[in-house]
Amino acid sequence: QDEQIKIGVSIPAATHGFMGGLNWHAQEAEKRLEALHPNIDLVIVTADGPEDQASDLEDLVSVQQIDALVVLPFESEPLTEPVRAVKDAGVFITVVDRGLTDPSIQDVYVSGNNTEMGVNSAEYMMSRLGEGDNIVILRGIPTVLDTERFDAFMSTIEGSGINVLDDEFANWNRDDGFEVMQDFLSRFPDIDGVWAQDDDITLGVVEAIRQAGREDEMFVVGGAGMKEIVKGVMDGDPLVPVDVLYPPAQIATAMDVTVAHFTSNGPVLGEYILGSPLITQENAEQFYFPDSPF
Amino acid sequence: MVDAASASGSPILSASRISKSFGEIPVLFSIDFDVKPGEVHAIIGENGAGKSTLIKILSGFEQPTSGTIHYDGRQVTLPPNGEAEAMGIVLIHQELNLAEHLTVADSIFLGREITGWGGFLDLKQMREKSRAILDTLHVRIDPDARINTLSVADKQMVEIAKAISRDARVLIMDEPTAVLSVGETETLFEQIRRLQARGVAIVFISHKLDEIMQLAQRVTVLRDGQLIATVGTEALTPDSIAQMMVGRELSNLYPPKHEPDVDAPVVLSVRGLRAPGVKDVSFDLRRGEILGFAGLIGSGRTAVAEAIVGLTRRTAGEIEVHGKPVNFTDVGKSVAAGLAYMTKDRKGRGLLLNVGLQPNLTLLTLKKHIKGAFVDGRSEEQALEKAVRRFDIRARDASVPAGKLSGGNQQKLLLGKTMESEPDIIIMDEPTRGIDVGTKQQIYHIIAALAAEGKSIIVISSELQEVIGLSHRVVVMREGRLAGRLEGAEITEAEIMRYAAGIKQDGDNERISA
Amino acid sequence: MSASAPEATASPGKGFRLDLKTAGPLLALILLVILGYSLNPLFLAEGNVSNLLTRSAFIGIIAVGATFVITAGGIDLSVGSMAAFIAGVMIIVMNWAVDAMGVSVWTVVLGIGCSLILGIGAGFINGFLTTKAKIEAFIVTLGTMGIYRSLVTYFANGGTLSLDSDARNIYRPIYYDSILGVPIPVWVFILVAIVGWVLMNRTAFGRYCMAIGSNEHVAQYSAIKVDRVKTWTYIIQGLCVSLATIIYVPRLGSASAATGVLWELEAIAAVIIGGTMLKGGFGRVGGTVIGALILTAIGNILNLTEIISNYLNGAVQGVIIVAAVYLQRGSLGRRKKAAE
Amino acid sequence: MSASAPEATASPGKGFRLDLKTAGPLLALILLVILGYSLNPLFLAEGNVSNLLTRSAFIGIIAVGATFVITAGGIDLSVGSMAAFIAGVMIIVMNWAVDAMGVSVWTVVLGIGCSLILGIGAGFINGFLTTKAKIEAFIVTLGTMGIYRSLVTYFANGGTLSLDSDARNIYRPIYYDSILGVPIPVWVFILVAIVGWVLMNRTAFGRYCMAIGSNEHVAQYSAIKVDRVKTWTYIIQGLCVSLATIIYVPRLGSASAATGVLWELEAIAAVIIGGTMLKGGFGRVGGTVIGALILTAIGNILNLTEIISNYLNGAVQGVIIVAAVYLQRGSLGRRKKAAE
Ligand SMILES: Nc1ncnc2c1ncn2[C@@H]1O[C@H](COP(=O)(O)OP(=O)(O)OP(=O)(O)O)[C@@H](O)[C@H]1O
Ligand SMILES: Nc1ncnc2c1ncn2[C@@H]1O[C@H](COP(=O)(O)OP(=O)(O)OP(=O)(O)O)[C@@H](O)[C@H]1O
Ligand SMILES: [Mg+2]
Ligand SMILES: [Mg+2]
Repeated sequence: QDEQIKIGVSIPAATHGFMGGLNWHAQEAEKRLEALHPNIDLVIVTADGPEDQASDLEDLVSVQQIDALVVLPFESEPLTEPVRAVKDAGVFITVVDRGLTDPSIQDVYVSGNNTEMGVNSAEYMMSRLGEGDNIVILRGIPTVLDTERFDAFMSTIEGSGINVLDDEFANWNRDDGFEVMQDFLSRFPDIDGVWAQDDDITLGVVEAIRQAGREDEMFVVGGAGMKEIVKGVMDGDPLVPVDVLYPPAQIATAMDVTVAHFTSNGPVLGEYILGSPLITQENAEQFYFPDSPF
Repeated sequence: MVDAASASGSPILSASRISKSFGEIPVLFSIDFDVKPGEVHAIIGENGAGKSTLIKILSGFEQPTSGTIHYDGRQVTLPPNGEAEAMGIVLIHQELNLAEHLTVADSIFLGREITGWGGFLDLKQMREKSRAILDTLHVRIDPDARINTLSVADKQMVEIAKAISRDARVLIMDEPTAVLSVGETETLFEQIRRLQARGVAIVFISHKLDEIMQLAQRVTVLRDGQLIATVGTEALTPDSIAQMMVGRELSNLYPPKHEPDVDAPVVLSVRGLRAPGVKDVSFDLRRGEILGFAGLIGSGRTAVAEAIVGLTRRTAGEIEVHGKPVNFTDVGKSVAAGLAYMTKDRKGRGLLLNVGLQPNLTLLTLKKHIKGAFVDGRSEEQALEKAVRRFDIRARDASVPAGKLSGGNQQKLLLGKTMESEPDIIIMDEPTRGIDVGTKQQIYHIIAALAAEGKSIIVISSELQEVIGLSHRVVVMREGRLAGRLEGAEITEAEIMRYAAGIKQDGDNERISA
Repeated sequence: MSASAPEATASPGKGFRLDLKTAGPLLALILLVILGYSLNPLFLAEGNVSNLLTRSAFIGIIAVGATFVITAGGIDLSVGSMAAFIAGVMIIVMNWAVDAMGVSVWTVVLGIGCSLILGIGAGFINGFLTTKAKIEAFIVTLGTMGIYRSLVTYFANGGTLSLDSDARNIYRPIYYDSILGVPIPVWVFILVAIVGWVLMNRTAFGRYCMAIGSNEHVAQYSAIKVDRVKTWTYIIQGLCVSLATIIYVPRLGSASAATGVLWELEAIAAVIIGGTMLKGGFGRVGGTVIGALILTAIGNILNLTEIISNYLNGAVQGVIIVAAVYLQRGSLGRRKKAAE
Repeated sequence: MSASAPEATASPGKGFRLDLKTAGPLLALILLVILGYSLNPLFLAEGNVSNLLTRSAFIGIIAVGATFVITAGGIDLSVGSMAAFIAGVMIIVMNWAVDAMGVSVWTVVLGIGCSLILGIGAGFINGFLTTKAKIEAFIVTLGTMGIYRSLVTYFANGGTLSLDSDARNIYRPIYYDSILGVPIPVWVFILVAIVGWVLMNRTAFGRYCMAIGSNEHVAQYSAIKVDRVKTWTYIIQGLCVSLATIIYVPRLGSASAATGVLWELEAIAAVIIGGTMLKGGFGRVGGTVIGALILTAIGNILNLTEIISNYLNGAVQGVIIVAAVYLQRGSLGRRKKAAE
């Protein structure tokens, strides 16, 4: 057990809130795990895009000569082959969040659940709204996981009689969230609910609603579990009554599991799907990490 | 002439034992020079002799490698970048030195804007003052016009306006008349005499020896960076100056005119040409003929040439080359048809200032130097060698950027570039702009030889002597039209001026020929 | 030959030329407004117009600064990151002040002061590196762009820096309040535009910028302190970024790695749509303001309509930008161009 | 003083200058290699060097094209989006071909042909709009940048376009195989660099590009078909993007809205680090190649070490880029600059 183990962690760079949280959790986990296991060395690399990440993977193998890889692919399809190449070099593979197109590559899979996130958000909407009520949707960046959330949401509310007035991309960015919501507000005199899908967007949306003075007319459902939003839920903010978890801490879980593969007695394999529970005032406390940047 | 007394005081600006090297290359050797208040002191010398370098040192734009400068009796180190203007030393650069996007008024006051209340620009006053200065120069330039819409000559007038608007105690002018025609030159001289009478010291560079005889009290001659002599003008004749300059006798500036063949075929025929700046121009050019184009600034001579070679769109009229109607849409087509145009704007239109001699020389005719698919460096080098010999281009080495050549050598390079295309018909716009007399003579002989060979040449020139000395026939332009056509003995300065100024018109002349 | 003509024609001539120049972008804006209104009449509703103007203030203010940099022949790619960085530091400083001294108006004043110093400093650094170290502006500002973006990510630990909510309540009005019915950010924008216009067109400094952008040698030979003027353009740019940030922070009360991404492209686009040339020599602050309005209006219009797929927003934006510029250069500007 | 000198000095003089000019970026690259090696000796391991070279091929090939555009005084911001768009269409066409005719080598040939046509076409459009419609290159390519990026998002329905796996197996070797121990992308890069160098330095076309970038008027007066040459530079750029895409697609087998983001900035940075001037008139293909290697090496080195926080990667990158350029301009180039 005294041989040195090097584990590479390849994740997207912290370009927006969720990824920022993910980066933070990864670094926290690195500190924690390295302190705990002197023979484990974790190397975190961040990428600005799929091709950048493919390059990172090559470097982790050829230069860092890793024994295991924890990877959150920027996008599933483009990274399937590069991860396979890592696997072919004899490296233990843990895939996080976005599955590869060929699941046989991975040894461990840890993930949030985009579909469940869409479904839970839709179900909450349906619990508060009914026939003839209007909602608007602010989406992220056109990517597979955005599409998964959106499709799941749409198929769930189908037949409920809730009108989706329009959806626009807000790029998981609070400035865009603010501006798109401003425009929705000037366009639609009657909005009952907003699905913002992401807490960065939610923050912008909330400000736009406040500015328009229409807080009492609608509520917002965000997603991910940003600490400010969770705090608001905890305090009973009527405008953002709930949040749907999509935990950035899943990267830490994945790192834990991967380290366990080398430190525990038996091999660690399989899938670890983290749920996307609804965060409500009752359970908010357990999802609140005041030290996290996210 | 201004009385000698005013020029007999002690010098206001003097340089002693000035030497200058650019890197390893020495260009000035221990020059002594001074200028007194109320005096016009001319500097002459061949192209590349170091005139511009000397006066840049006298105005702070270059620092001498050794030697001292005295101003007002005190030894000084002149501040760089035109800051010496504040001390009263003003320089008109040889190369136009205006920012193309600014307006005329902005340019005239650049660096010493008039500000009014609160430090804001007093645009009205700047405009009015600009107009007043331009008025004294008798030029019709709108102070609000942008520099890039002006002709080269107008730009030069703006430069002059800019310089005389400053309160100069020493005014240094580097070939201010190179692009000016007789009229403009005369107004410039009036202004110079006026300033002189006010006690301004003037340093004047020109290759036009008669101008120097007219204006200067003393002349300093430079050759290859050496001071040859400083002498009073009264002791000189143009011939003796020329001899000091070139170091040899300069008889026959103009080659003898061979008898034009009246039956020679017309190689270029222009009928009813209309284009930007051109209103209804018709003329013929015969084989072996030298046709002079005279006229005042902005009379449209350049505009005619540019319309013919396809640089501007013509709106009406026919052009025939060798009897075949042509419509050149770009310069390439006209060059291919054997018709080349040499621009007068060597800096803005003629040469790439940041590259060496070779690429400049062959830019117009690069196709000739293609072997297979590639540019044949050898063949380019040979072309350069030939051009250097033929036009006496003097440069430190072939890699010197064209912008660093002396003004005259730039002009020779441009001439070489145009002649590279071996045209049958050549339109030369101010071909000897800034060229020293020695080389001028060579160029005139080249032009005459070309004509004798059967080439046809249009010479656009503001130097009347040149037009008269070279041309078989002369046309005079005025406000975009042909005002007159002169032949043989009619070709005199007075006659040309009468047409150019509009005192006489084409119709007044009984012998209207095509 | 005499100069009698100019007096008669100069003044109207100038007026006319000025009109024509501003007419290009203005025409494009008017067509865009007509388009917006015909797609959705709400486009001209008071609320939307006010939103639109307020929104355009950020890019507009930054673009006014960029007009100076570009006119003097430079370029600044760092503005977006600089805004994020300044916003981040402002928030950190204000939060620290709240901890140390409690909340008061002075907290906000401190933040604003801090922002101004940073903006001027960052501008100075860009200017210094381009003029004194003689490194191309493109490279310098590409470098500082990366540096500021990294620093704000680092300060925020990859997440978001959020302003203390009490401080925010004091600060909020600067974005959300109106004076005489006009939102404060719009006032700031108007002010910056006027000052910028005056500086560009009515002071020697503006002339120097144009001269330098047009021909640096000429400027230098006219005893203009080229390096100093160029450095000042970057400082003005920094100051504008700082002002934009001061009204940006109260809007959402936060800064993160995502703040100000691509603002540099938008700002440069606004400048060029407005008729300033990328190569320098020719600056139009008025045009820049219109350019910023055009860019903001395009985004707004796209949000107000459902005709086209969301995926194609970027394409529509691209087509409109090109068309807007074509409109002014292609038709009206053709002759002017040819003459140049 | 006379011109007898040229014959004697021209050739060596020219050779020497060339050395000095390439020396700047080369020196920066060498220092970077030393830095990389000292941080981790594996930096120079065969596998890493081969990875690094292969990776630099994309940006390198695109940057060679950009060298022509920039030399002729233009700019192309659309290259990254264009790459994504071409990759997307290639994948769609190849997938369709697989459905229609089954998998064979011809599938890939079809895809490649399609890519070449698109690249040339896209380049032509950029060139046409800048030269004939007289719209600034910055605006044209900003517009097409948005358009291509949107189109690929639209084609992919917001997701990813993936190449059929059988087709991919046939195509794969183009990225992953080696010839004589050198990866195929590196061969392509070498080839493009050589052709580019010859085109720039040994043909009339290259000379024309420099002339146009240096002074468009002089070029026009020298019988150069300015519009045509400029359009060709954009076509060459499009062709280079197409070639880069042809070796990119087999690497990841997919295209999405995220493909090629910011490649334009990297390509322009490589060109400028290599010593070409953003204002045009002066092109150095050799320098561009070194510039691309420098940029790739920086990213690689950052992956080799854990000394600094990941959040600060961008800052380190920025500092190194500025320092690399300073190294060549600041010290070696100072005298040249000052003299100009
Ligand atoms: N900045 C410079 N760097 C290198 N050499 C230079 C520079 N300026 C001038 N020279 C050289 O110095 C010499 C003298 O040039 P100068 O311009 O003084 O000549 P000139 O007498 O004014 O000639 P012209 O009549 O042609 O204008 C020339 O050989 C020229 O190439
Ligand atoms: N492309 C153009 N469009 C509009 N006007 C033009 C154009 N070219 C020339 N002009 C105008 O035509 C007139 C003739 O100018 P041109 O330069 O041909 O005169 P020139 O006789 O060659 O005089 P100079 O001695 O100044 O060169 C000028 O008033 C000029 O402004
Ligand atoms: Mg001279
Ligand atoms: Mg929509």
